[in-house]
Amino acid sequence: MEIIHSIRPLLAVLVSLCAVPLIASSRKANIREGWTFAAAILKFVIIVSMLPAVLRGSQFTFTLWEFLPGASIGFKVDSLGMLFALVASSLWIITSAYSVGYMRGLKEHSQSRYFCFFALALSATIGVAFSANLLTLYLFYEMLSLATYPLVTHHQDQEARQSGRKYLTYILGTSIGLVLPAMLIVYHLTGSLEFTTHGLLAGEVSKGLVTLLLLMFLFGFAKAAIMPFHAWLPAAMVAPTPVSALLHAVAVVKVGVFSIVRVLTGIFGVEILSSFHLDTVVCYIASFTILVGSLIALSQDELKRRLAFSTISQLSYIVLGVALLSPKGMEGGIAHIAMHAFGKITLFFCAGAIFVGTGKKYISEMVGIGRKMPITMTAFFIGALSVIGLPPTGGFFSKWYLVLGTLQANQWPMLVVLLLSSLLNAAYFLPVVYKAFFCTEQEAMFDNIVQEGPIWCVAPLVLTAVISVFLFFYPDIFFRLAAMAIGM
Amino acid sequence: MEALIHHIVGKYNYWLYIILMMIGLYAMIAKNNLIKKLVGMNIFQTAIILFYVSIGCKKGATIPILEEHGAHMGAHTIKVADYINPLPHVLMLTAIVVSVSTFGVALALAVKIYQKYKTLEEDEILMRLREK
Amino acid sequence: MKKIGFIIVCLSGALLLYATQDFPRWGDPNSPASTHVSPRYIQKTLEETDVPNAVTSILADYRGYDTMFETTVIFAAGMSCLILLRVFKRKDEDRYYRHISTGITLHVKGEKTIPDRSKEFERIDTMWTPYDLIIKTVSRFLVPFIQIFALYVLAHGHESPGGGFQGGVIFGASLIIMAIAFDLRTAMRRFKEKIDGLFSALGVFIYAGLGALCLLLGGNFLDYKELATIFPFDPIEARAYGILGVEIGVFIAVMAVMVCIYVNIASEGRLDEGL
Amino acid sequence: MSQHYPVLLVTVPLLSAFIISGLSWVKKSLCFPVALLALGTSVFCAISLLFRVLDLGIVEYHMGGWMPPWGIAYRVDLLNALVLVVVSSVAFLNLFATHKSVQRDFPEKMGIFYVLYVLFVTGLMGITVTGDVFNLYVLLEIASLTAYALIALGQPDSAPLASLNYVFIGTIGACFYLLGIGYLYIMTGSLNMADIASLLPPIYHSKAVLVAFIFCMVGVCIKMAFFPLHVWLPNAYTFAPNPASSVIAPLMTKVMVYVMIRLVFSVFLPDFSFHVLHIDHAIVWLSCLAIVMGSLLALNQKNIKRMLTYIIVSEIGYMVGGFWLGNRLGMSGAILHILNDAIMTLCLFLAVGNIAYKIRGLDFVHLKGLFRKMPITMAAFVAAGLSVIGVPPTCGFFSKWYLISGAIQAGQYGFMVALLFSSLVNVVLFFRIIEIAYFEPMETHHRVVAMRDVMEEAPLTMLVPLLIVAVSLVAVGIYSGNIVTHIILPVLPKGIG
Repeated sequence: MEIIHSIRPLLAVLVSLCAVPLIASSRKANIREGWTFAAAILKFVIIVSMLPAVLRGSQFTFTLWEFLPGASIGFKVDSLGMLFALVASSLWIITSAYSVGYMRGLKEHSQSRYFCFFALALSATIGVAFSANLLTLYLFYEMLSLATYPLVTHHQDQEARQSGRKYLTYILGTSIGLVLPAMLIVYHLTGSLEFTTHGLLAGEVSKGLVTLLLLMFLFGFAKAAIMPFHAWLPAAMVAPTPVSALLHAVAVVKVGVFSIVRVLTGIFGVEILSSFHLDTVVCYIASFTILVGSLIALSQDELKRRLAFSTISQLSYIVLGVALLSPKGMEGGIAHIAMHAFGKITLFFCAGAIFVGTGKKYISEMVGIGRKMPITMTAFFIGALSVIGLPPTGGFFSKWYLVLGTLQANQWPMLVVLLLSSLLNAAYFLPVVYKAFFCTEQEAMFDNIVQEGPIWCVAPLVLTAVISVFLFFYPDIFFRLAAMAIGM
Repeated sequence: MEALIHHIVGKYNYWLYIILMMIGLYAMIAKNNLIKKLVGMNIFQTAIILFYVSIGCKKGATIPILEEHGAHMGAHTIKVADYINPLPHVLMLTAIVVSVSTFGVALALAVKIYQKYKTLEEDEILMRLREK
Repeated sequence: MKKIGFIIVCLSGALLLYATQDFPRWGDPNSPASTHVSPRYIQKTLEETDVPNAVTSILADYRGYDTMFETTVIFAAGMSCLILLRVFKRKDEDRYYRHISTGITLHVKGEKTIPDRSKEFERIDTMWTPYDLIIKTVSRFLVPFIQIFALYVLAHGHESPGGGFQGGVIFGASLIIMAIAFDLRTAMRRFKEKIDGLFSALGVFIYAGLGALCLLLGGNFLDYKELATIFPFDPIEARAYGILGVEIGVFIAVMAVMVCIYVNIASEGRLDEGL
Repeated sequence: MSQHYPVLLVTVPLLSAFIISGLSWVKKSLCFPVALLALGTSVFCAISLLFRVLDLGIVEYHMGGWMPPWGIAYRVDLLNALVLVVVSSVAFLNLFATHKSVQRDFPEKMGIFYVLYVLFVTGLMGITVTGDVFNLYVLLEIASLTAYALIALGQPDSAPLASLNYVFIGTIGACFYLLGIGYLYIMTGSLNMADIASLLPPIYHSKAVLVAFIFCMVGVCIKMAFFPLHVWLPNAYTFAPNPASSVIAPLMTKVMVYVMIRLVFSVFLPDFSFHVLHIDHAIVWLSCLAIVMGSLLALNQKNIKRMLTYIIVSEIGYMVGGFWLGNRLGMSGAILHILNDAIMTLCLFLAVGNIAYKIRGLDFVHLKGLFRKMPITMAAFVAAGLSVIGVPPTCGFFSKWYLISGAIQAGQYGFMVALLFSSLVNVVLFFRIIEIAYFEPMETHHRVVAMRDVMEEAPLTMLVPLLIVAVSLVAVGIYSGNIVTHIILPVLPKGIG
């Protein structure tokens, strides 16, 4: 394996950070958004420029600052990080376009602040993706928590205030209360925080301590929304939809899951988990979240909340996949980061477009909306298929691998969980689509005139829907990265 | 018993200063009137001064001012045991000054408080503050 | 509070008493305090500083640095009283004046005033009118003697108990006597507030400045023997003169600060009347 | 001149205080420049001294040329040098930052205010640099006396009483310390720290030394407001005028923590403090209590400045507890936190000073809409808040890192839990304020009309120092590894594991 020392990972993180003052100081809206796009595209280009080398099996590393021996601010681009960064940065470009449409469409206030913190949040996301050790990861994790607070509470009304409070309580409470001590205990035990291929704790500690640390990390990264630390995610849906779309379907929640994956593989290591049978523990925790999340989603009437609970359950797929410790399962879990991202962001974009176009938030008010917004609802259908895991969408493959993984790991109960959850997914998504298109004239709540949302809103969601379909035919790149990430 | 008496008599200076200190400290903590507290503070500080000065004492020695004729005879003829220890006196000169200064500032504060509330009873002032 | 106070007091008293068991007996010439550091002061004070009074030599030389800060403490106390109490804006209050030739008292209300330096009227205190011939006369006689004695105590600090602090306090007391026996305004006319403020700063400045001068002359801070390079003394004598110099500084500072604290507290910062 | 740095950094401000005092009668406008110049010189001397100590090792300075233990000696190792840099820079920055509000609040007494200010700083620096226990007492009194006066200048209703209470409790503290060193003197006959340290080991088991230790420590604990001896602090700091509280709050307690460390390291020696006495566990538990109670009391406050004062109480618990963990990590954390907490507190109090300069009243209800009104000040406030919470890469995170590591190493999980608890409470404390400042004016639902023109920031002379401090929060955080390895670890005595 080739190690390349390069400043590129740092640049990828810094691009959007440097854009913040530019965005803040721009007086005109067009210039401001121009900077956003410039930063987004530049970030994407930098990340893509590292892709070929990563696919060849190389790693980019860059140590910014050695704070203590073994604890530094350092970056490492490996296949896992690459996969996540690729997803996040590509979707940022699309979301930026969508944001423009959404924010202008609703004439929101404080748009400069919105774009600034969005850029800041993306810096933190890429920082997490590229972090070489737990300290760096923690740093960017916290940065992300704080940068998203103004976004979540963008409306600055009473509801936003309550949600913001909940958001911080869960996210900061767990990261300070659980991750920080766990990290320090790890450092105390091993004298290092670097992610290693075989796990840092290998052969160091007793079972009780490992279990404790595992639980601290698992629940401490509350961004992964593993129950019972999931309640912030539905609450955070008060944010403007682009925020929910990119951050609460992709960046923030995936950062949580990504952190768990990193810690499971890089700190604990596969050997230690399987030898202590901790994989099963994690599997059961994850499958509980999967099922309960799906069940709650069934009962939600507000579209964004339903999507949020869907996200909660889908996130645990990834955790489950990795915790299966079987190659196929892990591959599927990691690839699911990407597949779910494209599917779910499409769904959120649709929800936002509906809100911009009609002002409707509740599913019960959306009967017959397919006639008014056919493109949007078609995209919604594709997104839903991808999340359920049906062809012809990318989601099919990741779920397929997960199922294979359960078989490989001989975890039959998990197979049942996966299948059951897929059924539930179908049960909460398909009726929405069905009601949108197939309803009697009496039931329909909308006129039979096609009236889509603004072009800035529709184009992005079409694009993500197309990508979801595209990924069915060409899923190679993500699966190759995922396969490399688990060392195959 | 005899040992105790021996102890008390031999070290009565310490007993005295400790009793004095306790009186002062008690007044500072328990008295309600600010001026009484201030007086307690002064007693407390004086007790410490007494303690230090009594450290410097030597039986049968005189004040540490060398007699003129000793000046010409050189150091070796000066018997240390003839003069009491000057260092605690110097230290206490400082402590006296400090206690006077503290007292001055505290009095100024008391005057200010009196200007405002026309009383120096702490509970009355606190009651007045609470009413606001 | 009383009970808690009592417990705290008893506890600390008991603790202190407990420790006395290990102490040397009172007046023991062989105690560590009397044998470790202090003998050198007694033995070497003449030899090293040419000052027979060991207390003075320690105060102003061996541990002169402490004394500098001690004077600074006084200075700080003076400044604190000044800043806390002094009111620069004149409040409109009632004033009383006495017509000197007839003895009639005038009560002037509000803003109207008769100039304080008027030939015909003199201002008198509102609450209390000090007009006691005996006290006035006695203190008028006494004050110069007190002041001379203060200077003596200062100058003789090398040879006998005394020094800057003691002298300064006595001198300050003479001014305070004036303020009590006559009234505050009379004293303040003799010794203006501005002068007082400048003096208190000047006194400590002399001390610290002398120390800094030694530093500029190449020695350590307060190393008076360096004074020998610019004054016609030998280094040992230089120490004695250095001590005298700082004692004068202390004298001025203490005197000025005493007056400052007194007048501010007595008049609640208005410097016009009050005990 | 370089060998005179230790004395210059104390005496230059001292001399300047007298000059300022004189000028205050003659030409008021010159007071501020002189004070600035003097403290600037101190900063320069302190930094040069730090580098000198890094190069040459311990620097000694003998006053009047007398050798210790007869004369007074300054003894500067890396620990004092570090604290000196902190003290002088904080004082310098704050002097610069608060000039405008001093000018506004004390137009006539500005000169004397600066005299007291400079003397206060002189006192603190003297405490830090000295190697003589009695000299420390005298300077402690200078610092305290000036602090009493400065505090009493605040809010006219309550400040004098708060200050008088501080006088009483502070005097008890100082007198206890004086008693403690009296007991040491009676047992050893010396006042020089190094000399006492060399004389003490044979009499470690004497009762008098034990009592001396207790009284010194209790005295210092009163002065540093260690829970439950903190009662004077909240009132005194809340009612103090802002220009004074923003120098007293960051420095006074921190310097007293330094004194505690110095007493343990250089007078009683760690051997006595940790091995002869077995009080380290008890003190760590007390600090846990201090941390928890400080945090809880802070939660109970409705005034931003008062809340900050209780945060100080809990931060004192961090430092004391960290130090008494008795291992290198914990001690490094405690010493690092002296630096970090000084910066954080300065930043918070400066921000509060800026707010108070524009808005009358610091109760929570007054803070509505501050993010729009004073965005830069609030940004700095948030930065400092994050540092208090312990979010990387601010400096607060790194000291917490060391403290928690130390707690883990020492097996003191109670202390770790207390630290985490206080971090969580700090989250609540700061985000409560942020919420008020961010949400409050937005009472209507959704799209609110932009209110661009209401921005009303503090003057630039107040903002620039604040921003410098806010940036240094991060800068110190980034360099804290270097600070620990090059400055703090070499100070720790050999015997500590």
